[in-house]
Amino acid sequence: MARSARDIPHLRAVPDTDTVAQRRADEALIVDVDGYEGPLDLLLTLARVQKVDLMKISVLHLAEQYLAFVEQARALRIELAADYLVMAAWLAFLKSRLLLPPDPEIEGPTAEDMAAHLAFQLERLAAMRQAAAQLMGRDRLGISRFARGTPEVVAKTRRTEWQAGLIDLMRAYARLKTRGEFRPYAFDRRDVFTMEQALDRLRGMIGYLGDWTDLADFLPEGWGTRGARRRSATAATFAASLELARQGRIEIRQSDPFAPIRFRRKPPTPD
Amino acid sequence: MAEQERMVEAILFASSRPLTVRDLADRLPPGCDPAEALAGLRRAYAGRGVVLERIGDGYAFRTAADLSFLMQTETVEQRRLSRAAIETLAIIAYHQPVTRAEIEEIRGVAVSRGTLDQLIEMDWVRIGRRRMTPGRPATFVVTETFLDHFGLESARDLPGLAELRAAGLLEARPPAEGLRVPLALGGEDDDMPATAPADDFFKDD
Amino acid sequence: MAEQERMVEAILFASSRPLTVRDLADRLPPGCDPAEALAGLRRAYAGRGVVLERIGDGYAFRTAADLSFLMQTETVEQRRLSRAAIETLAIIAYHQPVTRAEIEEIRGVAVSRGTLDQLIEMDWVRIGRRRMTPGRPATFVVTETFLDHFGLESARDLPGLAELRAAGLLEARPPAEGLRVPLALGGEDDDMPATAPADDFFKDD
Repeated sequence: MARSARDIPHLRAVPDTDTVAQRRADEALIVDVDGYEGPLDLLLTLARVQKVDLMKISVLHLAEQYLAFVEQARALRIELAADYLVMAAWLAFLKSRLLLPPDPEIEGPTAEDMAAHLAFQLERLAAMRQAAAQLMGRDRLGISRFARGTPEVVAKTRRTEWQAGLIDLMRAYARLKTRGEFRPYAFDRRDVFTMEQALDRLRGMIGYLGDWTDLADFLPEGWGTRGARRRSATAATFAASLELARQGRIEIRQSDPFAPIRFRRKPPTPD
Repeated sequence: MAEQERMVEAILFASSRPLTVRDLADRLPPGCDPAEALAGLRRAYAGRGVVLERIGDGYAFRTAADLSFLMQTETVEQRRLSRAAIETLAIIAYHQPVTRAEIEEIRGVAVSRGTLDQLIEMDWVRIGRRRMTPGRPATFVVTETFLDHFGLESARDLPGLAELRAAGLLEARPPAEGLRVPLALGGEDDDMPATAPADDFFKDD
Repeated sequence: MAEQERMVEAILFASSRPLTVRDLADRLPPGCDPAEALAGLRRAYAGRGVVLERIGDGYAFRTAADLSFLMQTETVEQRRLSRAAIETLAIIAYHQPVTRAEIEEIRGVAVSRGTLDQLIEMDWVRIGRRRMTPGRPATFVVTETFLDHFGLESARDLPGLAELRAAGLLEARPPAEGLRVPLALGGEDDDMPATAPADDFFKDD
């Protein structure tokens, strides 16, 4: 490829290409087309060939060089990316406007403005490349400057403060000591006189009822003395008496609050 | 500061291990005297936050011993004791000296090794005398630290069960369900509220 | 040497990362003034083999750059950065905060995802605030690790910054309509060029 590049007429047409070194550079351009990071990078390389301050560069000359490059690449059947062709079209347009006298009809930026902006972009890119090189040339950490070789790790200790008060301790103990009382609940029926039992008992006794009789006299044998049993039998008997009164079989009387409750068989109605 | 001291200072600072005089000589330009530079540096760093120490055959910079407290940060974390731990602790406090088997009998569940270890590590519980019974089991007792933490003069100051009950610390009674006085014949209105008075049922037992 | 200086010296010596005044204050006993101690230490270490560097908001001891010739054994194998990565890094450093579109405008090619990812992964670049322009694009800025690596006190100390600014080369002005030079959006990713830049220059036809 390098050999054929030598015969590219466009490159010969560019001034200052007579020296061998220059021709080599131009050849390298073509050969390294993959090495360029886009058309702007290539333009910057071409601009360097002019060896002038980038702000004083001949954009027209640069456009011609670029177009020549594209032509040459085509002749060599090097497939250029679309970007390169777009740039070529733009530069061809710029070149034509730079060559023609300014047309007052055309609005927008002048060809000179466009050329100046391109020159600015090239200068800015060149400046950034130089800045990058300066940056990389600094005294870098791990190359010229070094951090402590044996950094000491800061030991992070975590101290746990246990929160427990006397109240927690006592609650825990109380919970343990009273747990026995919380056994599954089974009702102790020994001391319970049910309403069914009271009803049966009352029904059986009701026929023999003469005059008003105290509720306490109806309590079954053995239920009238101890508190729990007496309370249960009293409540059941009273409830049973209410049921019988509702059925119209007995009458209930209590002379005063807390006075004894008395029953008697309801007398048959006169009619 | 002499140039060779600067060089030795930089080399030692950046080195990941102590360096011997020979190591230093290999790295310094010809004609340098590492021993002399080391002596100079040692004087320069004497009494500073960092000192030049001799470690075996080598030399290295180390934090001054009195400043080692700066190399650690302590964070305090407040945590609650687990239920198992607080119950175990309560049993030890109320029953000390108490064996592990006794603790398990009172709690009704096995005591995990970790729970007792934790209490011992916290210095709230320590191992007491062995019980003079078959197997000579170890007993556990509470420590001074425990008494300090809970503001007790002695474990005998712990309130008794009756006091706990009086203070309302005993948990509420079991739910009243089932205490219903069996009067109901099946009607919906027949439920008797059975709350406090039902206590009487038990008191008489 | 004042006790505070000793303590700050010990803490900074022990750390490989720069520590801020605040970091130091957190580690020092209450009532210390790290700023004062830092000033004293900086003077004490000036011209020595190890110097106290200011890096952004932080401070760190680093070996003097002129002694790098002694440090072959310590030299860390640096990850090779592509030209694209180095240029992108420089553009971010000099133009920060800068959007991806602006980086592409300056370089004339699309920035591949991997390039920015690599710089972010190295902790040299981080994402800054979103730009308050349509689309709210993210901006990129350099980090303290970047400053530390390149030995800069702040991003204002970048070499040649004043000259570049005076030459108008750091202005973030977007090119006027019709001035935009076609941008190669292909880049390494081989993405097809976006339509917008090409549109601009055909518009005049």
